[in-house]
Amino acid sequence: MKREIVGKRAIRVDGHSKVLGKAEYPQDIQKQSMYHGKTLRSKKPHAYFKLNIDKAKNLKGVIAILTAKDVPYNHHGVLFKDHEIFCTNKVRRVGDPIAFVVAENEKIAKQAVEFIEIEYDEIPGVFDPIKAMEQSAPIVHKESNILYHYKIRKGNIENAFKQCEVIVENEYRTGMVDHAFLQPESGIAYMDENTVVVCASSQYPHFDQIEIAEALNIPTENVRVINPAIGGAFGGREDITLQIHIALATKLVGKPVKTTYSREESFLAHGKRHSMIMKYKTGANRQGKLVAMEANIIGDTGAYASWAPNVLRKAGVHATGPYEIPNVKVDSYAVYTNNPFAGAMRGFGAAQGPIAYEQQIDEIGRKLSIDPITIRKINGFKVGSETATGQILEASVPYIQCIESVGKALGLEQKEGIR
Amino acid sequence: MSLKNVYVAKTLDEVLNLLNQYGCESKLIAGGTDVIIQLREKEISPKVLVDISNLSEINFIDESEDKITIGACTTFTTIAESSILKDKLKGLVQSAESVGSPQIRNAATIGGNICNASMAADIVPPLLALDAEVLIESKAGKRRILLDHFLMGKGKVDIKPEEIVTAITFNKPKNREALGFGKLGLRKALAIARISTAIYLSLDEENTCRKIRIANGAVGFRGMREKEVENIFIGKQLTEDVINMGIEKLREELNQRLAGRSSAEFKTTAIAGIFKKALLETANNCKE
Amino acid sequence: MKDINLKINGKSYRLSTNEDMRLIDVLRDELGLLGSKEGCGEGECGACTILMEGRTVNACMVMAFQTDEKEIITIEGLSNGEQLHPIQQAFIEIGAVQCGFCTPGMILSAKAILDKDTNPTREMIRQGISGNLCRCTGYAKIVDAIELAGKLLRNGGNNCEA
Amino acid sequence: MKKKGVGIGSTFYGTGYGNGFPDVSRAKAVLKEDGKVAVHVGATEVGQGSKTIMSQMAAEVMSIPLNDIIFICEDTKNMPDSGTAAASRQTYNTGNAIKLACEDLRKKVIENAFKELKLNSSVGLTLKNGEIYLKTLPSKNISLKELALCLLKNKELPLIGEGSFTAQTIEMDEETGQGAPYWPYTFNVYGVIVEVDTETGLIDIIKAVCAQDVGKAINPEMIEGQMDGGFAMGLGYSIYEDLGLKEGKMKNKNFTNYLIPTALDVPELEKFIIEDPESTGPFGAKGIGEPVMLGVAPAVLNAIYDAVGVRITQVPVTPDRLLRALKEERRE
Repeated sequence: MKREIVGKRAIRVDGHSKVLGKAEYPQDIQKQSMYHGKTLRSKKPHAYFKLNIDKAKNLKGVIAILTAKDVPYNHHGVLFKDHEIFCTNKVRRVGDPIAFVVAENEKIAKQAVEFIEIEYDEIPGVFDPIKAMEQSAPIVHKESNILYHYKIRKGNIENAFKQCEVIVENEYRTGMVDHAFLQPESGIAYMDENTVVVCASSQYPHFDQIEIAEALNIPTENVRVINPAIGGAFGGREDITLQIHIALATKLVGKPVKTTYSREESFLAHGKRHSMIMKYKTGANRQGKLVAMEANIIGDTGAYASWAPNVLRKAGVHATGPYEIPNVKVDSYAVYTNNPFAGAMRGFGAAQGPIAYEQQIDEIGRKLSIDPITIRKINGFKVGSETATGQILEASVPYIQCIESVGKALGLEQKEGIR
Repeated sequence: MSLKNVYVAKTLDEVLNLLNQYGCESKLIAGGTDVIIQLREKEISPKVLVDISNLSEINFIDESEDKITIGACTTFTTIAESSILKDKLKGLVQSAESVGSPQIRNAATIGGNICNASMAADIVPPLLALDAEVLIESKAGKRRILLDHFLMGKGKVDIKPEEIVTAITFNKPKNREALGFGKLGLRKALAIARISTAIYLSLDEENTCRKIRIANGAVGFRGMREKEVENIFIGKQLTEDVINMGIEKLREELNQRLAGRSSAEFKTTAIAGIFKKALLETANNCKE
Repeated sequence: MKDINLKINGKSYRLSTNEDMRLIDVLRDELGLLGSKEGCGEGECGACTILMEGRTVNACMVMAFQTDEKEIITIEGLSNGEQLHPIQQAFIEIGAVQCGFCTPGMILSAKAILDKDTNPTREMIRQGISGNLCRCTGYAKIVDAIELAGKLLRNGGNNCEA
Repeated sequence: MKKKGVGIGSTFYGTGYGNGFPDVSRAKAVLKEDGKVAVHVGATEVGQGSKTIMSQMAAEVMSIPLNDIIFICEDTKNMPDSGTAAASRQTYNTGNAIKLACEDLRKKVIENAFKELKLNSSVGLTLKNGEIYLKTLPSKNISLKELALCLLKNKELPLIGEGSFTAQTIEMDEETGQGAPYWPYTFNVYGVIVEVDTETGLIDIIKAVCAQDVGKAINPEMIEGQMDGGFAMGLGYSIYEDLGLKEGKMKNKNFTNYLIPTALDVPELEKFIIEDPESTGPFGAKGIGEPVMLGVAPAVLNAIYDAVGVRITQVPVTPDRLLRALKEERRE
């Protein structure tokens, strides 16, 4: 069927306001007689603490200081409610929110945060996910630090490796990284009769609505979330950051409350891409056909679960790369540590694996004197291929076409072997 | 906030009077690219800020028969675009071009870069290699001091609260003399120097090194002359062997200086490529 | 308080400012010129780029009192009502906008490039916007847009088909 | 010494929440009194362009100009839940929901038109270019605008089309991991040529190519924009970005030292949009928001190996990490 609009270029519908500088991001929203909020965050990765807010409260211009006891339901999280909105007596990472100052202006709010006295009683932390998996490791939450374990068992991996002409083994590591979207978190909340209205950048306003309502212990329909223009997200606006803080504050003080993070606070507030340690063993026959693959993947989710089970599941499902491999064994783990928490970020568990599986296949090719394009064409998914989870790719599988386009553009088509 | 008063100075006299009056309670601000961050991080908390960015008296590049003098309030953009500084002083232009970004170069000044005394200050190694002098004024009078003596340590310079740096001056390169520069940053713009190097070289017709001054940045607590390395080159032809000997000496120096730092291994390795490239470019420029 | 006179987008202002205010604070909080964005507060991201005396600076790296007697152009000063400046037009035409947070600063850096030379090389354009971080576009379409804007300006018109 | 090398990074990516979790998108299309169509959908525009491409889909189904689509996606008060703007799922999932909602509205429009046109039935009626007409006798027609006015008069507005789409995924077996966890899968391949300075450890990308499977491109220009952006982010992941994490503390938590690529660091990217329509996708489309960055890092790492013969097993490949690896290789 001939299409009129789909498939054609079209002027971006939000382009006009953006080039004029008129697109309204949360930091651009001003309300009459609004207050400003500022968060006190943990400076220690693992510690019990005691708080004294008296001095800060008496500072002129301070309206309120919210702490754990001001939150009707002090838990949130996308999968498990393992975040406290304000930590009660223990922090699990640097950057954990502890209190939220509401003041007449930003300057006073900042000063009041500095006036809050906090006494830390540090306890041993764990920062290496492999150590965190050991019995003796400091426990970040309750029971084990191992939050999730995903398995693939397909074919017979022991037998298959015996039949391989070449086997490549290596360990790969990726670090945590930040989304670094250009617009730091900002939000403003106000009351509209009985409804708490929260304007903040979010990837999923309906979920924020539920989490805000739960924390405030009010009906969902009494929370309204407005998404103004959003300055990039890349997964970093999946987990809630300031939305509950400003909602609680406006409900308490009755006036609009706004907060805007500095770049540094933005780094402290939102999740990161999981760092992963990936042990791979890959085997192929003489013709370069992949026969067996074993992968052990450990993902560091830091102090909170966020999306970790889903991320490590995605890492496990995608561990083979876009290749048909009949015998596969995968174990992927999500592990708590006292590092910054990791959550959703572009790739969602499928961004780390390629660093391993794509070097593995090159290495296999090199040992067999098969060039990188050919080795991928031999093994790559085609229509009808079966994935490591037994799923049939029944249509729209242009992997080979993608490889050929790139190979041709780089002049690699005829290249015989790599060094 | 302790900031009580701010002044936009229009003349140098005005600045000298204000400095005399407020002394250590005052802070000069020109391009602001360091001062504003320090203010916001509460690293400094002056009562008085004096803006000197409008002082045309100290915003100039002046060429006399044997000297070049650059006013302290000259921006990096002006230095990068200067017709006086190109060719033989290309190293100075390159170091100015390597500062931050267009926005930062449009604001930040040579005087500010020197007085901020960061170990990685981009303009410092070339000026050290030029054996530049710093001109300083106060109500009490003027003085000059070698930049090498002016820089005391990380963030520390030899200046009194009532003084202002007004200019930097150095000798013009003569025939078969030139200044070169090299920098290793982790990206191609907005990059803080991980290593920077500057070389002032004088070659005779036989390619023999008559004079050489080498200065590095980001490999010590301040920009530093490398006199031990210079001694390797003086009086010798710039052969592959001599260059390699120089590099070995340079590595020894860095190894000692950076001992115990996590960056030591990297910097002592990577300096070789940066230094060699800058040296060869400078040598070529001498001959042109 | 410190009184300052300045000209923004052709309009003269007399303002009473706090000593510790930056230009970005004056633009956004005092004058409601919200097109200039603050992305880092330390001169690294360029989202607050404005033109001061014809040159780009980061509005977070200028104290308000330093702008006394200065002429400033912000994103709000580029268009003529709803009539877009050729650079703005080119950004839309090429698809150089994604989240849009870097866009105002980017457009002002583009203006500084094209004010100097309406036919810059791609390398000159990349140099000219090297102080403006963008996390969405990978810069390619921004470079394309600035090239197109140069062409529009050379042709003296606003017609994108030109 | 500078050494060149070429490398490939090829990946696949399964869309959506996955693993049998109900991945539902809802949409509502409403005929307004001026003949325009409002699309209400809880799909967030984060910069990726969802507002534009989804408006295109709606305009296509309704056969009206893009400007006649009013896209509403900002307020929980007036939009249905369409799931998160993540997992590269909006184009596929919410795109499908919008298509269904608009098809529903289109059907309702035609049903109402036959009454207004006083025909026997809606058979043979079509909607094109904002007009409903009888294919066999085009003079029997009514514009969407006129129809809307009639309906307004008869108090039959608003006319609402609704759509809901749930992706098909199957939960995996806990012991064997067997199942159909995601759909659809999207493919991405990068190729780069790097130049490695073995003295400084700096890496320069001198050529970069990307082929992106898209199913069917809804807006090719915006796909290119995503590819360019994914490439830049992948490049940052490969060689620049490092939080400097030590004992749980980030050393690099501002833009001075958390280095993302500048305009001078990102080379031009040669882009191939590969179309192979996905039968369950809206107009054949698949999501590409995440896939576009996945192949960059492995391509760079493989190219480094090709250039210097050393496997770097850790990202980012900073100059000091690369020099250390070269040194170790020489020792061995």
